[in-house]
Amino acid sequence: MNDAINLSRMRDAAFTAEVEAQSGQNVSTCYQCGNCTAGCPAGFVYDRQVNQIMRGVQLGLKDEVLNSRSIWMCLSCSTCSLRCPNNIDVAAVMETLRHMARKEGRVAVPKVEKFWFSFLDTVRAFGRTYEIGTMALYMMRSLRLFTDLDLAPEALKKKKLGFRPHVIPGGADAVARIMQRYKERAKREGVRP
Amino acid sequence: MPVLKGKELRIVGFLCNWCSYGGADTAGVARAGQPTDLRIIRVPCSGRVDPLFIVKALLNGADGVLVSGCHPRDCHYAAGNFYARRRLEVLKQFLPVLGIDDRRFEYTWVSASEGQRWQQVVTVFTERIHKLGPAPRLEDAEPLLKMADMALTSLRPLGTGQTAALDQLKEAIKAKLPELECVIGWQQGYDGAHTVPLFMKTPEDVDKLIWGPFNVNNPAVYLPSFKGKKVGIVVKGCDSRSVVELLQENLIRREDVTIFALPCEGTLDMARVNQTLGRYSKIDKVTYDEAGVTITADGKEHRFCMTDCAQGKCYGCTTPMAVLADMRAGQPVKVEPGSRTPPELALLDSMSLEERMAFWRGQMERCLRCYACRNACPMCVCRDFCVSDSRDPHWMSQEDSTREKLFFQTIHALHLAGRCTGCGECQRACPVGIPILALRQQIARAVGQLFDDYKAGLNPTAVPPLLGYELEEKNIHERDWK
Amino acid sequence: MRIGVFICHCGSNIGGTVDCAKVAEIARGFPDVVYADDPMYTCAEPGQAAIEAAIHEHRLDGVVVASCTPRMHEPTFRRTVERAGLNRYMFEMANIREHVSWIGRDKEANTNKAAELVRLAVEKLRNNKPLAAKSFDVTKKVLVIGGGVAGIQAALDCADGGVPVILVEREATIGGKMAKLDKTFPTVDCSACILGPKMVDVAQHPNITLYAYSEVEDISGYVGNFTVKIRKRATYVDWSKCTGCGACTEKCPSKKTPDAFNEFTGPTTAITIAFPQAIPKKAVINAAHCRQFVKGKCGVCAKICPTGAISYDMQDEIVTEEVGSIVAATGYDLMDWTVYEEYGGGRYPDVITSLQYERIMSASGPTGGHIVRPSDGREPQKVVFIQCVGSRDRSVGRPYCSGFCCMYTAKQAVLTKDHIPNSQSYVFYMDIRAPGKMYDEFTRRAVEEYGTEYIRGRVSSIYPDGNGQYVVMGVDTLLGEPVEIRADLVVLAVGIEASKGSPQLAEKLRISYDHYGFFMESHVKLKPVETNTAGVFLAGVCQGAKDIPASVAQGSAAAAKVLALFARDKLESDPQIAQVDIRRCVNCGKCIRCCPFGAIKEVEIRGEGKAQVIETVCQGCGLCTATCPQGAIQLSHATDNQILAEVNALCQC
Amino acid sequence: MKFAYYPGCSAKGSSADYEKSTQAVCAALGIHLEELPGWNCCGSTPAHAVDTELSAALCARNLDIAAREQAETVLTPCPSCLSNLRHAAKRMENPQFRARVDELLDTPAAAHFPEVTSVMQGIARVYDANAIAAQVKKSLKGVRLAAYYGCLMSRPPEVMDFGDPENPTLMESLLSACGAEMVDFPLKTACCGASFGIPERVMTARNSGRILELATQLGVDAVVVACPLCQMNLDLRQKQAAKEADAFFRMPVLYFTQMMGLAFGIAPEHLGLEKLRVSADELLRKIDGAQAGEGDR
Repeated sequence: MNDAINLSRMRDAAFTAEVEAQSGQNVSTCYQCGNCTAGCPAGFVYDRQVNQIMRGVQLGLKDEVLNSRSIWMCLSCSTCSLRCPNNIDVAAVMETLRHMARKEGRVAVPKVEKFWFSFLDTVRAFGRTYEIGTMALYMMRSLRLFTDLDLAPEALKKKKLGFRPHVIPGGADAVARIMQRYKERAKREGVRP
Repeated sequence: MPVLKGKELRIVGFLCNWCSYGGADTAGVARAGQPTDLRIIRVPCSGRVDPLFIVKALLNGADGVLVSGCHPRDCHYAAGNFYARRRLEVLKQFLPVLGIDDRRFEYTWVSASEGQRWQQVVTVFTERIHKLGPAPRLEDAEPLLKMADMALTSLRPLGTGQTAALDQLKEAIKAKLPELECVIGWQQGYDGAHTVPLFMKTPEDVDKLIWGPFNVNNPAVYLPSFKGKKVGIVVKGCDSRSVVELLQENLIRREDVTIFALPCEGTLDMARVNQTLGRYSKIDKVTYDEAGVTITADGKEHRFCMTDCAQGKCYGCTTPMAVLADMRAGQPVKVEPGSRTPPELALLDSMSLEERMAFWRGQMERCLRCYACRNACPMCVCRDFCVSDSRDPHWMSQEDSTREKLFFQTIHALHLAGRCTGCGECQRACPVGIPILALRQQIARAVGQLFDDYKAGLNPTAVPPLLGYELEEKNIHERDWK
Repeated sequence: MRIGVFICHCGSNIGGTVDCAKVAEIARGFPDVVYADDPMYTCAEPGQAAIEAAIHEHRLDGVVVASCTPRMHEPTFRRTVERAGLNRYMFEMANIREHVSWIGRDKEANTNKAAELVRLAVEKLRNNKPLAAKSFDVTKKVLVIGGGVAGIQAALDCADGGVPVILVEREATIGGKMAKLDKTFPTVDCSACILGPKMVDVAQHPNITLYAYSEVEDISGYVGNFTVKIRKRATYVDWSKCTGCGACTEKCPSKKTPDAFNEFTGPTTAITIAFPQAIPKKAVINAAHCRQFVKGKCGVCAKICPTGAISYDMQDEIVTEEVGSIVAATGYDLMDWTVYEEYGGGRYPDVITSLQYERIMSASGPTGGHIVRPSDGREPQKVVFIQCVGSRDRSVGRPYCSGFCCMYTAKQAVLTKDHIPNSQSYVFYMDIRAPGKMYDEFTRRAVEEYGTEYIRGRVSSIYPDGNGQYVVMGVDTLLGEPVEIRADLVVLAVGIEASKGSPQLAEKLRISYDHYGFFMESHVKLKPVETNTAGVFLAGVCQGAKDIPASVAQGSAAAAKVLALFARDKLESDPQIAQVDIRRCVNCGKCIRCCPFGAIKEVEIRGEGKAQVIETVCQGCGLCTATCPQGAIQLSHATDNQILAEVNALCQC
Repeated sequence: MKFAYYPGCSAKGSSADYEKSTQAVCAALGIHLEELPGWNCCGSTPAHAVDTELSAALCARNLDIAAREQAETVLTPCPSCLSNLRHAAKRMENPQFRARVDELLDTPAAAHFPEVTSVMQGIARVYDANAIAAQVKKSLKGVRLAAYYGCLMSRPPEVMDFGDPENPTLMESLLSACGAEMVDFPLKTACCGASFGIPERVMTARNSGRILELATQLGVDAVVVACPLCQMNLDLRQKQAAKEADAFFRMPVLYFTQMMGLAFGIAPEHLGLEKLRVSADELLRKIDGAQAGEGDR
């Protein structure tokens, strides 16, 4: 059993305010009915349930929240937002938290981020996604070389995954430039792209 | 007693006893600190607040006026604040035409429990008034004289062609005459270029009836005095609207009036005609043609083309034909769609607030306080009991000051809110030619804009906007007090 | 005029930030002021005595007190001056506490402001006139709208107090929602058994006239003298002949008629008597499903009826009653829970409302009191109760707590166990609200003795799993985990809203109602059964969520108010009402048109139409005064001149 | 009838069959799909998961192309693309946000974007149930189907505008017009596990498992989907799901366009049915059987 959370010390009102500002939600209206958790399809892999994340935000427990795996495992299906009796867009809060965490370089579940990067890399390269490319890059990044190997033969037999990347006719430079500018701006603003 | 110089401005509050006054108490009980400028007058209901109290205050030295009542739907008297909302909003839109900044007047809703809201309201409003600074005083303004531009194009044909149908009309009147006390119309005045009212009792009288551009008077003004008696009346389009409005206000009964109408082709702006004629000993002749009249005075010919010399109201007129009539003669005339800002109002619109106040300062100095405007107004039904010269209620002093005179014009205008048909008799009757019609026109415009383009005197059964309300007003919105 | 001014220090409340002595001194300079003083506590006994003394000593004919808000002590001081022989309306107050000393820190500004407010009061007073109240008769008869338990209680108490009662009930029988309940918490005694006798008393009480299957059409008049139009809806059965034998209901061929009384848990016949203990026990034909009306031929009931009471061509009837007071007890309805698509939006037969469950549990219900599933008639083993469905839920526009769901849910869980010993009940709750006497103990029993599983959390969704059960996806926030239950039956504690038509009735009664149609009491704490319309009182849930004991208590409270009102033979009318100066009146009818109370009528005076104020109806809002262009109608004590005097006192360039 | 068309990346890869059947069905209905020239990836989940502005920029480029093509309405088969494009368009209504996004683009995006909607709504807009029924050559009579929309199509309602967010019924109306019997499928908007198949297999396995379990329980002949990712998770990953649920599934998962195509009498190979991992042969036989049955009578 770890020590009690020292609210007088750990409470960070500025964090709560920041989350509310970025997500455009008023978290104080949450009365912890748990409906978000009850409907969450990803809850079973969370370390903290959605309502607990919301509670954490209410209490301004920045570390508890931003270091949690949950914000990385959120499927963004917005079931929580849809059913919240207080009309809070919980999914927006989760996404905001994820963004805040990334910008501070807190990545509780690196493999998820690695997957995203792999995906975006192929988009940068070809302007469009390219499953095999994504997979390959991801396997390298995550060193999980056997990801979905069981599916590969099936998938290939069914020509689910094309071997040729599908490039934008006339080149993907435009897309690459978007990515580039994004990276540069992030650097300028001192946040992690 | 003067306000504390430098510290305070003069702010008057009218608060309803049930909600807002209680809200102010609640704020006090909560020790919710507020600026000290505001002086509160307690009234039973926001519906009790006659907009004229507010104008009175603003013309007499108040720098700001605040009215507060129960929230809509919560009125202790069920609907008082619904009426207040409409009347106060109309006032808000009227003040600028006098040259008064409408930000100096505000109304809102505060419930007895909303102490904090009250504190917010008072603080914000007081700050607003302090930003605006002390209100300019009418008597400090430098008189400014400006003329309305009368170079106008009209929405309907102007001319003098329709006299043909006059005989037909006369026959109709003669036929109906036996059943009627009398029929009101026009006859030639002291010369061919002027008319006076005609009260036809015999067929001979009927032959005196004339029709044309000199028929400027509005005969409807005589109707209320005949209330209860069967009378006939010959009307131009604008006159007919006055008749309708009188019916609408239950001041005459439909079964008592028989309305005879010819399509109007516009009437002359007699002020300008007389000006052009100048001094003359006699009118030799008046000849009509399609487009206007030629008056020969002392052998000198003066041509008056209707399109140039009609009354300002005629150009924007959309009802040359009577809106209600029992007998119509003559050829219907076509009216183009659209609307015009009347020249007098356009003149005011073109001025800044300061200029407007200066303008009225100048105009009111010329006012003789003869009340010709009032007596010519067909809607002035109070007659001998006009509040302007009564002691109970004692709205006005008899002091001959520009302020009191402008206040009288305001009384007239506000009493005409939603009622004025824009017949312009007040202005025409003014012996010194003050464009007072502009004040009535601004009210009419405000009422139209707020209440689905309502125009007075078109429908005898319509409820006048200021005698009704909507739970949710389409065009009136609660202001926030952030 | 000789005016005396008293500037109250109110201890340091005013004296602290206002120089009262200086204000008094300034006041001495005001016109007609012949005496001014600054006592420490004006409202205290010596303070009042000083006023009386001054009135005598200085022959004052008007008094101004500058102290706290008139909403507090105006009546007090009016009595004071009255004791000294002045008319109570020859008195004015200046509020220099709530509006000055308590909100301003700057003593100079406060003092100046206080002096101005005193000036204001003096100027007003100089225009005051003595006013005398008029008194009028009271019709000692009360209308009670709604025959639920609250209305029944109010009716019985009034009737026992000797007051004739008109009881109007929209449904065919009185009893309201309570009559539909199987048992009641926390005693778990039979609802019908405790309500039944009261219903019978209503039927038998000589002072009560019952109009069932009727609605209030229109209300006019004022306290002491209301005129009420009541629409008696056509029952197509002549109740004077109907004996309630029920022969017709047995023979009626349209047996598929939806049964509103049973919350549509089972069918009934087109001609029906709601339930065995119905009061009045009379048959009613549901024309929408009766073959005679739908197909134009049948007539079975007419043939079978031993007393020939059936009359297919019956029409609605309007009756008029004169009453002196009205009690509104219109109760509630359940909100439309089918907006919850995640709970099946009403498509799943075994997801039902708590009220439907009551009917299923009730011995007089469609299943004879056997708890079975609507879908297949099987006995449920696992029953899930979900609270706050349509309560405390902004997303469906119902942010308020429905008050009694926590308790009846516990009761239903207990009863479920009683009916089906081997069943297991689960209750999803957010908070358990059990503040009443023996209430919390009861919910604890549900847990401790009846083994009900209380799970702290909402339910996200319900769906049929394909083999006759329902998957309930919930959460246990105490555990911090989502939970899932396979249930045979799901009972929703559906939130309440004001009963249908409440806003319309409120408009007829001229009482205000909140955003959800609940009627507004005139003070949340101190006037819980009064309304802002004199003579109209509230009882039961129509004023806000409350359980049976509270509704009964409020019913009695409303009755007490009625009896107190009727204890006097005459009522006094407030003299602060509008008066017409007939010389000025041109009978344009503008005042008549906009008076919110219909208090102005047109009368003929010397052959001329004139407006005339009905003194007892006028409420004194002054809307007419602000409307009349010629100032012919003036509101006493707030005339144009009185207000102008105040404006002029403040604004004179 | 002509629409601008944004196929989305998967159309060129994992869901070529969706693309094929969409084209076939639209052709049959006389709906012409004009592919946006040089369109790029919408960024899918990763982009908005990483940064909203980046995601919006990727989408804005496509919307900008559509605007320049003077398209009125852009159709896309993929709910994920649809969601991203619509979100981007909505967010760009905020000037500050738009400014931030424009910074990332070569040239500021067009002031007004054409509306983007799903192929399904596009079809429904042009043809009502009767018109669809009129196209049917091989009625799906006797075929029990579960319509599965996934979580993105109808949510959030204020952005997606796809009927009731909990209980959309558009697919049902289209397919019942084709004669199929549509069961009330309560999990129609549940989440399948989305793109987590790669980083967190159990996520897709569990969630897809729950859906397949109910579908099997309800005894449907197939689950009909409108989303490439859903199809992949329910079909290609069906084994993984079965393993996780410790059950056995043999549930064909078809795109609604494939289903409609069959009803329109289009040959399976032209609908890319061979790409299905769980074969639909039984389903096909059932349809033909029904036809035969019809023939007998």
